[in-house]
Amino acid sequence: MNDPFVFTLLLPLVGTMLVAAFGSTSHVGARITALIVSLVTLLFASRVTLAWLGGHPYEIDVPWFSNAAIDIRFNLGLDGLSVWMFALSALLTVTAILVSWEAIKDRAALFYSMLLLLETGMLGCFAARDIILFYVFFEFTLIPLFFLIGIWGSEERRYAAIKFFLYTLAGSMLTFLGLLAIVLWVYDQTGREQMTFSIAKLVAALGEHPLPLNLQLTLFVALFAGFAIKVPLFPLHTWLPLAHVQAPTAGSVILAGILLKIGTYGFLRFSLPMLPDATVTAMPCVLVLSGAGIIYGALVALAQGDMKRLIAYSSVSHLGYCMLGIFALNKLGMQGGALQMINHGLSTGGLFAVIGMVYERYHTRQIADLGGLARRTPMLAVCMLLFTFSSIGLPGLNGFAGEFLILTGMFQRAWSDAPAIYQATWMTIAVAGVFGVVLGAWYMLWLVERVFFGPLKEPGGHAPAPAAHGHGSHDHHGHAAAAHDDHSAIHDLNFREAVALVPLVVFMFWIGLVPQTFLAPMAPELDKVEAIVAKAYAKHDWKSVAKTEDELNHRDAEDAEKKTEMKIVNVVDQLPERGGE
Amino acid sequence: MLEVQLLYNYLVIGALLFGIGLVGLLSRRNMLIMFLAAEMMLQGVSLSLVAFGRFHNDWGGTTLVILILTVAACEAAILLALVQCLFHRTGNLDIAVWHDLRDANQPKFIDQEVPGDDAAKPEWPTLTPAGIEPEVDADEALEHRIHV
Amino acid sequence: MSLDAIKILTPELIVILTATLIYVLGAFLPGRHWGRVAMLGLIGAAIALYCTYEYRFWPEGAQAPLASVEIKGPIAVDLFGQYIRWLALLVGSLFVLTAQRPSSSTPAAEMVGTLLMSVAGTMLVGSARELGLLFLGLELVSIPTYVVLYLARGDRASQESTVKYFFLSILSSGVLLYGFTFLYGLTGTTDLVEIRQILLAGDDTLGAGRLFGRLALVLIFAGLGFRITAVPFHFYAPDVFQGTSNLNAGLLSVLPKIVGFTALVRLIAIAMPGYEVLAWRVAIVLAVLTMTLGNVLALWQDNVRRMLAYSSIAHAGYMLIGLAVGLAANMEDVSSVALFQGIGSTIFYLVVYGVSTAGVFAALTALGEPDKQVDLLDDLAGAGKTHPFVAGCIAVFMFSLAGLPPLAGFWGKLSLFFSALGVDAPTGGDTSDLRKWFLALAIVAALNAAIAAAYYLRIVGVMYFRSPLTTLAGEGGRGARVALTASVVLVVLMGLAPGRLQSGANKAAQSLLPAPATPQVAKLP
Amino acid sequence: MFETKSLMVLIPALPLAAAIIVGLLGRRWLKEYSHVPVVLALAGSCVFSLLLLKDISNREPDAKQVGVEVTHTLWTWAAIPAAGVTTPQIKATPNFQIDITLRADPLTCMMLPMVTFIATLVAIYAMGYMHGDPGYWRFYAYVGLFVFSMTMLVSVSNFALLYVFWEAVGVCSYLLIGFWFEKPEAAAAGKKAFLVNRVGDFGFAFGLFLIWVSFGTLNFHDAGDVQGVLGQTLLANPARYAEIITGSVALAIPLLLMVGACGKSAQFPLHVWLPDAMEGPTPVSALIHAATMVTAGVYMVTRCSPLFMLDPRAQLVVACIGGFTALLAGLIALTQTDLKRVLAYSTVSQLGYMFLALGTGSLAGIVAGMFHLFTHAFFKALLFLGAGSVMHGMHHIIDMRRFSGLRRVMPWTCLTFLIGSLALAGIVPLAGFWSKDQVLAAVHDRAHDGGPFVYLYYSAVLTAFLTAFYTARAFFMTFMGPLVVPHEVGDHAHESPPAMVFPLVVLAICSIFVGITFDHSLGDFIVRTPSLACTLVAGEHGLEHHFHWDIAAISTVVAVLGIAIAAYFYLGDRRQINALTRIMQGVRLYGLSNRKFFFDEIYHVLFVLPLKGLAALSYLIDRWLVDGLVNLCGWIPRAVGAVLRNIQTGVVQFYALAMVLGLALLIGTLLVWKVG
Repeated sequence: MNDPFVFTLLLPLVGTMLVAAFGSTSHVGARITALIVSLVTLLFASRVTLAWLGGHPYEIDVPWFSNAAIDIRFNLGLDGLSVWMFALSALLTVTAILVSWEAIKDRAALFYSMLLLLETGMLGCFAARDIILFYVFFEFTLIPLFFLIGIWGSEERRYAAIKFFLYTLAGSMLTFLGLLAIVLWVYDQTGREQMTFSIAKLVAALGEHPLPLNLQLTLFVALFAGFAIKVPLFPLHTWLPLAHVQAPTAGSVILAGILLKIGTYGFLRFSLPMLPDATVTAMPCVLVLSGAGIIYGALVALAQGDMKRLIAYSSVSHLGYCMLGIFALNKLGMQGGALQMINHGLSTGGLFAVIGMVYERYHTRQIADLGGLARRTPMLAVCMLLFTFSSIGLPGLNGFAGEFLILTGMFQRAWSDAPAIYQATWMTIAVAGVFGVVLGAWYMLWLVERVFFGPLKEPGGHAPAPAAHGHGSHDHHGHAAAAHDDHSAIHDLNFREAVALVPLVVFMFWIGLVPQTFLAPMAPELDKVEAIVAKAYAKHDWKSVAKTEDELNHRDAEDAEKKTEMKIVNVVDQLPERGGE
Repeated sequence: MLEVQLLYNYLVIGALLFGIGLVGLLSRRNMLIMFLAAEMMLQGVSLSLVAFGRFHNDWGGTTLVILILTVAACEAAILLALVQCLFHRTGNLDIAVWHDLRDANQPKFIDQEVPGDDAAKPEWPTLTPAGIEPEVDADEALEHRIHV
Repeated sequence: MSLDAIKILTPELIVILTATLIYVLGAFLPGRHWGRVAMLGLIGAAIALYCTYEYRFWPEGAQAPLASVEIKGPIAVDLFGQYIRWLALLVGSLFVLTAQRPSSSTPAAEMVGTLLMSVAGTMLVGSARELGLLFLGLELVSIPTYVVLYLARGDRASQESTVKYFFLSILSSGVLLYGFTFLYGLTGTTDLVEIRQILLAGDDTLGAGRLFGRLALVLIFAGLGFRITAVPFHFYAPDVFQGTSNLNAGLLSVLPKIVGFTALVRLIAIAMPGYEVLAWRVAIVLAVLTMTLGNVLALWQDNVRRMLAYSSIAHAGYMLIGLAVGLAANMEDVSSVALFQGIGSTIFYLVVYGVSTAGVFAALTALGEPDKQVDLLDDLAGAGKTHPFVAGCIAVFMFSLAGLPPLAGFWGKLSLFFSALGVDAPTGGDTSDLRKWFLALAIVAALNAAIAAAYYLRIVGVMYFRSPLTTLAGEGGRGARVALTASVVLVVLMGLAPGRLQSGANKAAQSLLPAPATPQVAKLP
Repeated sequence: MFETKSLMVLIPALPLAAAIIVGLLGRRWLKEYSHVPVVLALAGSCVFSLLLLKDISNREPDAKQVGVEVTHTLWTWAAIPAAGVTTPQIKATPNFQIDITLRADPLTCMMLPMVTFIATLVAIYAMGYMHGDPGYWRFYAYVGLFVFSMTMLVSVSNFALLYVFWEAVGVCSYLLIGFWFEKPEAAAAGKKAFLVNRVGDFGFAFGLFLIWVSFGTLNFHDAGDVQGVLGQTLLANPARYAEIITGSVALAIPLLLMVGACGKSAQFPLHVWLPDAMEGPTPVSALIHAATMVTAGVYMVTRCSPLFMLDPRAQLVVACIGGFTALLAGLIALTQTDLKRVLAYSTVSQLGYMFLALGTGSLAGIVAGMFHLFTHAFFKALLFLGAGSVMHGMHHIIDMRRFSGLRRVMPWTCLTFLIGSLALAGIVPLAGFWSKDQVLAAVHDRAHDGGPFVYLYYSAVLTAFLTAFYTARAFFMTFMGPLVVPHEVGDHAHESPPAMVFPLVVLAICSIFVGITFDHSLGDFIVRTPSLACTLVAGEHGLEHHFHWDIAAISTVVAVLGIAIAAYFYLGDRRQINALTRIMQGVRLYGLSNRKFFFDEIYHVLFVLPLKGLAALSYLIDRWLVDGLVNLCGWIPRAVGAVLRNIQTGVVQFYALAMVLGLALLIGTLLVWKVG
């Protein structure tokens, strides 16, 4: 089985052992092994991605837990939705390792092995074509991140790690039930031979025998619980800022870069194709939530004093855009949403890396303590500016491509083909989306201005004598003698840090200038999902279903005992065993 | 029809025995007495078993009874060894003494003094002649009831 | 019992003989290596079990598949019995390994001997097909436990735990026996298979109608409820676990559960066909109460063993789900196949739970030292740094017990949720209310799993995130480390390749009932 | 010698290449020579623009084509087939196709040479002005980037890409305004400029979406069977416009585009950022905030004139905004003491003029607007560069009260500044006169049929007077009167080096001759742009020129009057002006004008503070309400546990009792339940 897929997934696992072996003595050994392993995994991942793009995809389909009744297969394969996220996961792991080169000193072996375990989880999650395999990797990513945040985080790391773990686990338990119910329903409808778990077969089967609406709604709420927490959608986002602020830089880069996208990926992979009618019924509600998320995330980001918390809330706002795009349920919106998933990974991953580098130098994340760093570290300021422009959606960079498609899609949905009763609300959501862009520019540029521009102010060392400030006249020739004692050692971007950031910048420009190269591979898969949903949207009559917002709210699903009628068949286990196991 | 009626009589008695044993186990605090009560429950069971055996004209019931007796004997042996060690540690046979293992926030079990017969004659406060050391009643020291 | 019945019982006999040998020799020869002798005994028993399983000693006529009907006598050598006996041997050997270095005050020989006795008891219950032998097996597990509890540490706490367990145990066995009486009274025979046929035949000789049967059912549920720490009968567990040593706590959390669930399956699911409607309702109520109470109270505990006691109560609740599904699906006019999925998942969960718990307590023993064992959660603080391997194993066990995917616990929960969601009442009958009950059960189980993760994470958090307060000696003995490694390897293996074990459990469940070709007879009036 | 399509690509490519070269190599290698690649690139693209102008001007439009245009597609930016807009007008479900396509038509060919010519001069000027600044290479990289974005903005043929370079130009102005980032005011001004532009783009984006939803495409030109918004097919029969966008949409699209234009060209509601943008280096102000970027709004409105023609109310709104801004800026400029702020407000005022001209809705008006844009670029750049050389000499002090009588010290700057001021005031031979005359003529023609245009005409004339007054005031206060030099300068106030004076002279010459030479020829050339050539805009008889003697007379009288009054006040001993100022301060008018009608404070109170308050409030909500709810869910199990803990009392008999009660309960249910 020289299938590169197996190598891509097995390598990080083998890497964990290697790191534990080499790294036990000093953190130098650990980080070098980890870097080598992640680079080789990146090589294999790109080989698999290019092979898929080249038209002859690799895939593995091995029975894992299958007997006469159940057929859970170790089924890996890429497709439109997951190809870019697969490659991005491998890339961001390399960045994460490079960024935590000096930062992590104690128990480095454990740190790097946890990082590599996390990479396996992510790669597996996007490549899984089997429901149970997806769920196994979906939950598997929790454990390494729990340790990453818990051991190497900052002050409140323990509370953050446990809250993050429990919050996501509670949601995903309900998603687990939902997925099982779907499998059982398909099993019942297709004549009870063997229970299939492969996503493609399930979608096809659900195409022929769709679930009844009220059952679909229950399952949608169950899936919504797990994925909406992961995204995080507006009311369920409170774990994110806590986890981000307390996580080490590498943890934040990967958490923001990849793990949040598993939520939106889940929606695109499971909720939309398998439960189309429920998606359409829940659409107004989710749109309101994501619209509110955009504005709310931006506003709260405005009021932050801690850099990481500000970026965390900005991700709440940006992922609000992704959800807006996906739940606009038209081609434009969905392609924009899918593209925005990648863009957000690059820009926010980069932002967290830069903030990590600032933290490495000044050991503070408070905006008030810093000022005018552009003079001390110009290259770092240039990178920060680049990532900021990408995240506020400056044209020419990747942020704009995604956001423009999403907002056009949403406007088109709200203006031309929205049902009468919802036209007003969807228009306000479209306006909120565009206004979110303005707010985004405000708090990001305000952050850059306070930290990187203005007179040089460093924590500890006294601020240098400010340059003479007459109105209109300024001294731009020589600089006031800056007597900062202990900060002379602060160095600008060194080679390692540059190598960590350069690939992100290259991809940002590439997506910004020619997004078509990234949209084209995603198109076929997204169009299939869009076709299913469009059919459901067409035959949906809007007036009858007045969906109350709280009924759909995830928290009820979590607490209330759900008493909805569900016709699910039992598991028939063939009596006499045909042939040996 | 006699058979069934006879059976019911036995069953009733068996049930009564079982009930009394159960109540005994719950109410009494002396470990030996509790064990005896438990044995009484088993006797009730045995009686019912024999009655059913007689009714069904099958020896299954009686074999089970013999098994029960043997097991009861083993338990008796173990109990006696156990009680001997416990008595060695606390000096009395009271089961209520053993309540140290409990949930963290539970208060200590205080043995409320049941107002005994001496409540009838109230002790009026008497002036003790100056200089004489009041003699301390031995029973007061023990915080537990003597006759258990 | 004919000669071949004795042949079938050779494994149990070997274990008991080893135990007696150890008792006798222990009295004369000082020295503390009785653990190794015990292991020899268990290995011998395993070989014997393998032989009997391979029918080499079988009377020629009995080449037919393990249909237990032909063999008269109390032994039911069906696949289910074999499954339980193998599990007993596996868990038994883990505990015997952990018991290699008992504390200085405990007499080594007696400790190991009694341990072997309870393992033999479990094996007996596994293969019992008759009320008498079943009761004997149950007592053969309880009585050695009194002795083991007392021998643990000789201080006031262990004595208190012994006396508490003693009295509550004799109360529950009394209740259980009273249940047996009514079962015997109803049918006139003590053989379970014959009881099933008589009840299926449904001629009510006693004229007492359903009363005796339902009384027997409830009393048996109560009696065995004590063994598996179902809620109203769970009170002893936290106190007894706190009082005794880590080894005994492990013993108490695994063996009684195996015995309890085997007896429940044999008695209620198989031997009392007419009473399912009441049975599954009782099972569901017990399951919900047990899960919730177990998880909710575990959040507050600071003592490691008390927390693990409540965790074992919670897991009893999860296993009751499988039983409830087995009972609900076993109604006459439904294809009795569903029964196996329910009970199959319980048995599978039993294995996963047994191995994980044995592993955790082996690890706790390994961390402590013979005379000063790990008690409070704070003792474990910083174990991640000081004892990385053992702490890593405890973390794996905690994640497995919490039901996180890559490990065995996840597949246990998967099969339980599957059977709960997939329950299908009689095609004719009204499926709606049954469905609703089991959907609610599944959701409560899912929420409980989330709550459970809270205290499992707390243990992992204490080990990895805090700096060590007290120095953990870590001389629990090489045996404990071997047991620990064995169970962690088993848990990970079962996690990665659960296929064979799950289908094994299902087939074991199927073998409980003779081929479903038995005539479907009308229900009792 | 170059083929048209390669010209179109070369013009933006050169500055981009230069910007990249200086950006990468400037810091270590080029250092003080980093101006060389940029100046050469700008000069090169200026020559190519002229070649393109010649090439396009001698192309004759054939019969059926409306106007002259050449389009050249580079690559597909994004293509989503059948993205689906289901409106009755659009038959097939259009696919969302955005290609990077450049276009060359008379309008672009007019803008390109202007932008590149002025950029080259400013680059040369900056060699002297920015000499010795540590960020020298960074300045030229940004200038190169800016010219690339501006040239692309003008020559791109798709609304989406127009939006792209609309924001790219905004970013370059952000970078250049905040060039000296150590100065907190500069950083804040940069951020303010970008945010106000973003607010403008907010409206512009909605205009875009409306166009996409109504037309099914964002292209100007026709691509394959897809009819471009300003494509030949639609322009050929403009009646279909009324069919495609009707009623409120016809009003909404132009107004939303106008909001974008206001943001970019600093018109009334969004004008606050331009005066603060003076924090940047003066060459930046000259290039970006006088000549090129601010004119992008005017260019866009001209480009989309067919859309504006649909609804007369839209034209009126544009005109009113233009007129009002002109008047407002004029009043503010009266009392400004900072020379650059005066020029900034005069730019806002002149832009108001251009929008007023565009708002008249006649072809003559549009052409007048563009012509005024063309001339204004030259003399306003001249004035800014003059102010720059004054600052260069006065050790970066630009407060007019600190110095006077500089004519002796800087003769060349004084002369060129005089020519610029006269041109701005609109004195006869100079450029300003001709373009302002055409604007006033257009407004006058429209004012014939009464209505609001009459008042707009009067306000335009008043603004002309104010312009003359404050320009003259600035000139007299700076260059006339006794020689006073701020103490920081000491004795070495000097004339600027030749590198700075040469552009001044060139621009002065242009300010003189540009007006006369291009009075009619520019109009005839622009009219051949497709959007202007269509009958909807041009009407039946196209453009005819006739010189309005009466308006010329009025404007000249008004200009001379303005200069005379300024001379009366500011020459000599200024007693009268001080008295007048005191009166004005008494009646609070002076403060009103000097403090820029308090717009900054109003916006701060109306928008900034409420949003910050809301932000703090929502953070509070997030911490307490939303997080509280989540913690509540987390707390419920613990609460239940706290209650249930009490049953574990530790007493054996209690346990036994509980067990028996449980059993009793079970037996009770089976007796009662009678089920099964």
